[in-house]
Amino acid sequence: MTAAVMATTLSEYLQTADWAFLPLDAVWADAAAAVVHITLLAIFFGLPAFVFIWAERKVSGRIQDRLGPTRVGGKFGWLQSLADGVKLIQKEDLWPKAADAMLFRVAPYLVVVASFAAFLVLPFSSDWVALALDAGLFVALALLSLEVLGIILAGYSSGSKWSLFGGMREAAQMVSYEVPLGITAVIPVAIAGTMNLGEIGSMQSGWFINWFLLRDPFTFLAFFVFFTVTLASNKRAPFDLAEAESELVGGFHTEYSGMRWSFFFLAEYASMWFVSALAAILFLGGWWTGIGPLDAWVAETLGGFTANILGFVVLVTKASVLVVVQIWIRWTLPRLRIDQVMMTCLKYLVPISCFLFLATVLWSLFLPHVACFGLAKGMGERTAVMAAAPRAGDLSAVDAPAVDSVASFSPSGEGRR
Amino acid sequence: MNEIALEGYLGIGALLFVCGVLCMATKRNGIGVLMGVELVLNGANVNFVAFSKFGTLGLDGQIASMFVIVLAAAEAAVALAIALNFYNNHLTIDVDRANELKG
Amino acid sequence: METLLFVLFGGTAAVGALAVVLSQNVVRMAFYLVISLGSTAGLFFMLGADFVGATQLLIYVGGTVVLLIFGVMLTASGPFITIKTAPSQVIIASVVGLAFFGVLFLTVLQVDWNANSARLESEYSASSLERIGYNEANVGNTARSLGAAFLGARFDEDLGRDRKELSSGYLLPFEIISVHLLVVLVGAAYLARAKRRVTRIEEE
Amino acid sequence: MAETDRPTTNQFMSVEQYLETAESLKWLLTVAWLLPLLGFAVEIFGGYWGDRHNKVASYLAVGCIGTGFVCSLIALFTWGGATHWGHPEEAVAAAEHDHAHDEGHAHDDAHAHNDGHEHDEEHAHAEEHGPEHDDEHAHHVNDPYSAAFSGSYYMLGQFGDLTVSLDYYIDGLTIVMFCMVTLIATCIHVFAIGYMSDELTDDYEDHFVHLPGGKHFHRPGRFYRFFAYLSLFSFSMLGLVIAGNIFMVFVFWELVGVCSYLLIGFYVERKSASTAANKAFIMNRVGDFGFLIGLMILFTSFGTFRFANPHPTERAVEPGLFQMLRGEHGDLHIHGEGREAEVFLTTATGDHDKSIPYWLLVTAGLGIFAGCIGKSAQFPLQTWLPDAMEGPTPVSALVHSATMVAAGVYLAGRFYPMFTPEVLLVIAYVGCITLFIGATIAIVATDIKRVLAYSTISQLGYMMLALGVGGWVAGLFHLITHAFFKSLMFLCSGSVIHGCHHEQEMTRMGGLRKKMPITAYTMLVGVIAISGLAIPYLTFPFIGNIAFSGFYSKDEIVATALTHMSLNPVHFLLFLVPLVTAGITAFYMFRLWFMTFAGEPKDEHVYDHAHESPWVMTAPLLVLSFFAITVTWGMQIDEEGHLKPGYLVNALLTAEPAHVGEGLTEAGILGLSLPGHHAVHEYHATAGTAALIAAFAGLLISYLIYVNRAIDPAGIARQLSGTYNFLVEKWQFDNLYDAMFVRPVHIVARWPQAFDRNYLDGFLHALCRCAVWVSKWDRAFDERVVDRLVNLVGDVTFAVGRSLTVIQTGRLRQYVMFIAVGVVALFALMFVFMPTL
Repeated sequence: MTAAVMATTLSEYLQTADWAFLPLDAVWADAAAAVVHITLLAIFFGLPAFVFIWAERKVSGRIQDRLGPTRVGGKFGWLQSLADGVKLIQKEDLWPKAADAMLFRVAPYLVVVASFAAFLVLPFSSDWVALALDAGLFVALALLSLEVLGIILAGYSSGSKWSLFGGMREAAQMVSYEVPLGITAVIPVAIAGTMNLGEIGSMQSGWFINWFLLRDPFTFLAFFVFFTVTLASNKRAPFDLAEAESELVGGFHTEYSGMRWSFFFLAEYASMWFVSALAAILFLGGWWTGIGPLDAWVAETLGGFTANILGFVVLVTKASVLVVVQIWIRWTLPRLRIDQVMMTCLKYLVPISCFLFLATVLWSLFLPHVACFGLAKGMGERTAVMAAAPRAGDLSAVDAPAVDSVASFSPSGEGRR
Repeated sequence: MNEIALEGYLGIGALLFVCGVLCMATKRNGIGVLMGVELVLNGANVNFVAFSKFGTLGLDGQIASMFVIVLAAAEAAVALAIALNFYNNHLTIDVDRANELKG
Repeated sequence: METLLFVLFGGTAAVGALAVVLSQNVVRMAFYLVISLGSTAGLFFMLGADFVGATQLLIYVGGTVVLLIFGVMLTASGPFITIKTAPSQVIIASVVGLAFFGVLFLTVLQVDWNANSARLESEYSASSLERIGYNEANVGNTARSLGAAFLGARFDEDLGRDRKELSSGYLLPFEIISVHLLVVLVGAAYLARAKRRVTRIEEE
Repeated sequence: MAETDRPTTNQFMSVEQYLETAESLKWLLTVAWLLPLLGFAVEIFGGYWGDRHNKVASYLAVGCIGTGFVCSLIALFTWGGATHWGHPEEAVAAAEHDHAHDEGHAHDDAHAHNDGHEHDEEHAHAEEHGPEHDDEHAHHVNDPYSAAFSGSYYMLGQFGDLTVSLDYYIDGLTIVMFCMVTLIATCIHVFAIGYMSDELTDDYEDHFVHLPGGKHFHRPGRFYRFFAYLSLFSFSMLGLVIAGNIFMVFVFWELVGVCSYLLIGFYVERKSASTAANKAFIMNRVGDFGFLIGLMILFTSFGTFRFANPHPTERAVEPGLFQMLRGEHGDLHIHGEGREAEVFLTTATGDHDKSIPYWLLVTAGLGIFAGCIGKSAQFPLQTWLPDAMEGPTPVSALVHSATMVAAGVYLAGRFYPMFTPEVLLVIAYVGCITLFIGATIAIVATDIKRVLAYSTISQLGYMMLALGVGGWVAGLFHLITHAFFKSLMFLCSGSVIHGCHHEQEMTRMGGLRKKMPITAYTMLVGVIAISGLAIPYLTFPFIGNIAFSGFYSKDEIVATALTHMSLNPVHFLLFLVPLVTAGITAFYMFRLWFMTFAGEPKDEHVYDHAHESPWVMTAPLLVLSFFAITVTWGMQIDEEGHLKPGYLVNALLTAEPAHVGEGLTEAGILGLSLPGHHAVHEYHATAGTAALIAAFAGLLISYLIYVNRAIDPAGIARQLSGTYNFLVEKWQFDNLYDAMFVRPVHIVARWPQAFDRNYLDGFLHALCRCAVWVSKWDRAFDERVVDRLVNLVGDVTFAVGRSLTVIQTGRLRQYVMFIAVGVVALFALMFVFMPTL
C-alpha cells in the first residue's frame, strides 16, 4: 500500500532477513527503511552543497586571478564550507519588524524541502533509487518547481521592497522558464517512451554513441537548451535577477541571515547538482561510462553491487563537471536585464525547444536507424550489454502487460524487457 | 492496522469543499475567492481519486481529476486576468465593489 | 503506517484548508493553500495516483498558486493589506459552513459505499477489481495507463480480456482541452494587457 | 445507294455489344438532351443583369444545341453501326459471308428459338420489335436485341404501386428525331441570331403596341430571354423524345406547352400575342385533359408507365406497356365478344393474369390521341396554330417543324402499339378532316406566315391520316421530311419579313426574288418539296430519282391511303381527300411563292426597302434546303414503280411496331383491315402517279392565276363569295367556339354576378356592420377588463421584482452563501422527507 511512498526493497529485506534482531514488524521495517533512505538522501543532498560552495569560491577565485579559500582544512581550504556552516548556525536568528514573521521563518524550509524531495526520484545508479516511479521525471520537475514558492514567500514576507522585487522577478522568471524546461525534458522522454528516469538511463547503456546527446542533431542542441534553462530555473548567473546584488542588494534574501540564509544556499547548490544529474541522466548517458564493454565487464566479473558503485561514481562525475561548468559560466558572463531574461525565454527558448521537440519526433519517425554524425545505431551493441548487466527487477516492477503494450507505442520500445 | 477506508478520504474531500465554499463566501479579496474555488475543486478531486481506488471508477476517476486540475489552472489564469483588469478599473480587489449589476 | 500517513497528510490538508478560511492575510492564505494542496497531493500518492499527485504539485502548487501570489503582488496596494470581513458575516458563514459540512459528512457516513459499488458492479457486470490495469494502479505506476487513455487507448480495460477492439479513451476531450488552453492563453493575455493611451499625433 | 463499303465484320449484336451500344447511346443522347437545359440555366440566370448588347447568350444557345446535334449524329452513327442502318439483310449477308459454315445454324437456331419459346418471358423484351412478319425484314427481328434500348436514369419516387422515374427509350425513331430536332433547332438558333438582332438594345420600340398619344411602346431588348426560352424549348422537346415512360412524356409534353406559351407570347405587350399564347395554352389543356384520362386508364389497368422493360438484357423483369399489351407478333390477346371483350396482358410472370376491357383500351387510346390533337393542332383544336404566328418567326419555325406540333405526331407514333383499329380509324378521320380544312383555308390566306401555318395544319393532318390508315412509317417519315422543308419555308418567310421590315401581307410583296435571291430559291426548294413535285421513273445512279424529300413521303402516305381504301372501300374518303388536297397543297404553296417572289412589285415602298438578309440568316436556309432535298437520300422508285426505302425509312422501320408490317384483316369491332407493307407496295405506282398528277395540276392552276394572270382570283372570290368568306373566316371555327363556349359562359356568368351583387354583397355588408358593432363592445370590454387585468398582473410582477432586487446585491460572496444555504436546505429536506435513504 505504501509502496508509492516508501522504498519497498529494503523494508522487505528487513522483514524477511534473519539475523540479529531481524525480522522486524512491517511498521518498523518500513520506518527503518525510510530512515536509512532519508539519511542516505540527506547525505547526497548536503554533501554536494558543501563541496560546491567551496568549489564556487575556488573557481571564482581562479577566474578572478585570486586564490580563494586556502586555510581551513588544509592546503585547499576544503573545509571552508564546514567552517562557514558552523559560523552561520551560531548567528542570531532574527527577522525584521516589518516582516510577516511566520512566513519569513517558514520560507527557507519550504525551499529546502522542495529541493530535497526532488532527490527522492533521482536514480544514482542503475539500481539505486529511492522511488522508481513511472512518472519520475515529472515528479522531479514538479518538486523542483515548488522551490520557487518558498523564494516568492521569502521575498514577500520580508517586508522589504528589494525582497519583493526579487520575489516577483523570481516568480515571473520561474513560471516562464518552466515551459522550455518541460519541453526539452520531454525530448528524451519522447525518445525513450517513458518518464521513468531509471529506464531512460538504462536505454543509454553501451557505447557513448547511445547517449541521447549524440542521437541526432536536435537532441544535441536540446541538451544545450536544457542546460541553459536549468541555469535560469536555478537562478544562476547570468539569470540571477532575483538576487541581483547591484540592483536589489540581495534580492529575496536581503533580510535573511544565519541558518535561514544558509538554507537558501544549501537548496540552491543542491538543486544545481540535481539538475546537472538530471541532465546527465537525460542526455549524457546517466551512470554509464560510455564504454560498453567496460560496463559489461564490471557487471559480469565484479557483480551488480560494484557496477552500481561504478555507475554512482560516473554519474557524480558527470554531474559535477556540469556544476563546475555552471560556476564557470556564472563568473564569466555578465548578468542580463530582466526584460532580456524574459525575452530570451519567450522569444527564443520556447520556439527553439518546440522546434527541437518536433524535429526529434520527426527524426524518430523518418530516420529511426540513423544516428547523429552518420554513425549507425546499435554500434555499441547496447542490447548485449543490457542483457549482461544485472538489472533489478523492481526497477520497473510495473504492470507487465501494460508496459509491453505501451512499448509498441514508443519510438524505441526495444530498449525494455 | 486499520485500513483507511473510503470514508476518510471523502471526509477530507468534504472538508476541503466546505472550506472552499466558506472561503468564497467570506473573503472580500478577489484572489481569496479564487483560492476558495481552487479548494472546492481540490475537494472534488480527492473524491474522484478516492473513488478511483475504492469505487468502480477505475482510471476514469484519475483522468477526470487530471482534467479538473488542468481546467482549474486555465480558470485561474483567466480569473487572474479578470482580477487584474478589475484592479485596473477600481484600484482595489474587493469583490464587494463589483456590484454594478445589483438590482 | 498507512493510517499514520493518512492522518499526517489528511490532517495537514484539513488544517491548511481551515487556515485558508480563517486567515485574513492573502499571502498567508496562499501559503496555507500550498500546504493544503501539497498534502492533498500526498493523499493522491497514497491512493496510488502518482501521476495525478505529480500533476497536482506541478500545475496546482507550482503553477496556479504562483500565479495567485503573483496576482496578489500585482494588485495589492500595500504589502500586508487585509480586507476584513464583517464579524456578522463570519458568524453566519461559520454556521452555514458547519451545517454544510455536517450534511456532507452525514451523507458520507450514511451511505453504504461497499454495497453501492457491489450493486454497480453487478449491474454493469464489469468488476473493476478484476481489471488488470486497475489493480496495478495501486502500485502507483499509472503514468502509462493514463497517457494511453489520453491518447485514446484503455489498457486498463482492454487487456486481460478477449476483446478484439480497444475501447475509446479520452482523445477528444484531451484535444478539446488543449485547444481550450490555447484560447485561455490568448484570452488571459488580452484581458490583462496594459492599456495604452492613444497619443494624438495631429496635436503635436 | 451512296454507301457501298459497309464493314463486313458486323455480326448479330451480342449481348455485350448491345450493352455497350446502349450505354454509349444513352450518354450521347443524355448529353444532347441536357445541354440545352444548361444553356437555359446560364442564359436565364446570367443574362438579365448582363449587357443587353451582348450576343453571348445566343452563342451559348447555339453552342449547346449544336453540340447536342453533334452528339445526336454520333449517336446515329453508333446506332447505325450496331444495327447496320436498318439494312439487316445486308448485315446478315455480311455475317453469312464471314460465317459461311454457321449460316444455317444461326438461322435455324434463331427460328427455333423464337418458335420454341414463343411465350417465354425471355423474349418479352423483344416483342415490340416483332418477330418476322415480312420477308424483307425477316432477319433483324430474329435478333432479340435489335434496335431498342431502354432503361432508367433515376427513380424519382415510389408511391405504392406507382413508380415515377426518369426512363429512356431509344430506338431508331428516337435517334432520328433527335438528329432532326437538334439539326433544325441549330439552324433556327443561328437564324434567330440575325432575326432577333434588333432586340440587342436597351430601348426597343415595339411598333405593334400603340400607346395613347400615338406613341409606341418602349422596353429593353430581350435577346437573352429569347434564347433562354429557345434552349428550354429544345430541352423539353428532346426530353419528350427520349422519355421512356408515358408519365415523363406527359411532364415534358407540358413543358413544351409552357415553352410555346412563353415564346408565342414573347411580345407580351401586344394584345394579340398574349391572347394567342393563352389560346395555344388553353386549347392544349383541352387535349391534355384527354391525355390525363388516358394516362389514368393505362396506369390503372397496366400498373406501369414504362414503354418497355427497363432491363432489356435481363429476363423480363417488369415488362412495359407495349410488351404487356402486344404478343410477340404484335397481336392482342382478345377474349370475348362485343362489350365483354377483354384484352389479356402479359406480365412479368409470363401469365395473362391482368386484363383490360377492350372498350377501356379504346378509351385510353382516344384519350392519348386527344392530347395529340391538341398538341398537333388537329381538328377540332386546330385554331390555336395560326394565331401562334404572333411569336417571332424563328419560334414559328420551331413550333411548326421540330418541336411542338411534332410532339403530337411523335407521341401518336410512339404510342402506336396501344392504339386499337377503332382508334386508328378516328385518327385517320381526324387527320383527313384537318388536312382538308387546313388546305382550303390556306388558299385564301394572304398573310405569308398564316399560309404556312395552315399548310402545317394540313400536313399534320396528312401525318395523322397516314398513321390512322396504318402507314406508321409513312406518317413519321412525313414528319421528318416535313420538319425540314417547313422549317426551311418558315425561315424563308422570316427572312422575307425581316427584309421587308415586318411586312407580312403577301399582297404588298411581289418580285422579291431579284432583291433576295437566296431566300427566294431556297423557298422554292421548300415549295417544290412540300408540293411533292418530282420527275420519277428517271433514275440516276447515286442520286436516284429527281425528287425532293416531300415527294417520297407524300407518295408513301397516298399509297398507304389507297391501299387502305382498297381494303376498306367504305372509307374511300380517306384516299380521295388527301389526293385532292395534294393538288390544293401545290396550288397554295406556289401561290405563295408567286405572290411573294415572282411578278411585279405591288408595293413600291416595301420593294424599295427590301434587302437580302445577312449571312447568319441565309446560311441556315441553305443548310435546310440541302436537307429538304436530300433527307430521303437513297430512296428511289424503280422501274416497276416499287419504292426502295432509303436510310431514313430503314431507320424508322427498325422501330416500327410489330403488328404494322403485315397489316391486319378484319380486326377490331368494326372489322377494319389495315394494309401491310406488302400490300402497300402493290399500290405505289398508282398512288404515286395520281398524287403527282394532282400536284402538277395545282401548280398549273397556280401559275395560270398568279403569273400568267389568265384567271382573275378576285373574280373567283366574287363568284364564290359565300365559300370565300367561309374560308376567310377559317370555316367559322373561331366564331363557332365563340358562340358555343365563350358566349354561353359569359351569359351564365352574368347570373352569378347579379346574384353576387344583389344578395351576397348586401348580406356581407350587413355582416360587416354587425361585426363592427360587436367589435366596439369587444373593444370596450378589452380596454376596461382585459387590459386592466393584464396591467394588474404586470404591476404585481413588477412590484414583486422590485422588492426582490433587495436580494440581488451584486455581491459575489452573498450569492455563494445563498448557494451553500440552498444546498444545506435541500439536504435537510431530503433527510427529513426521505428517511429511508
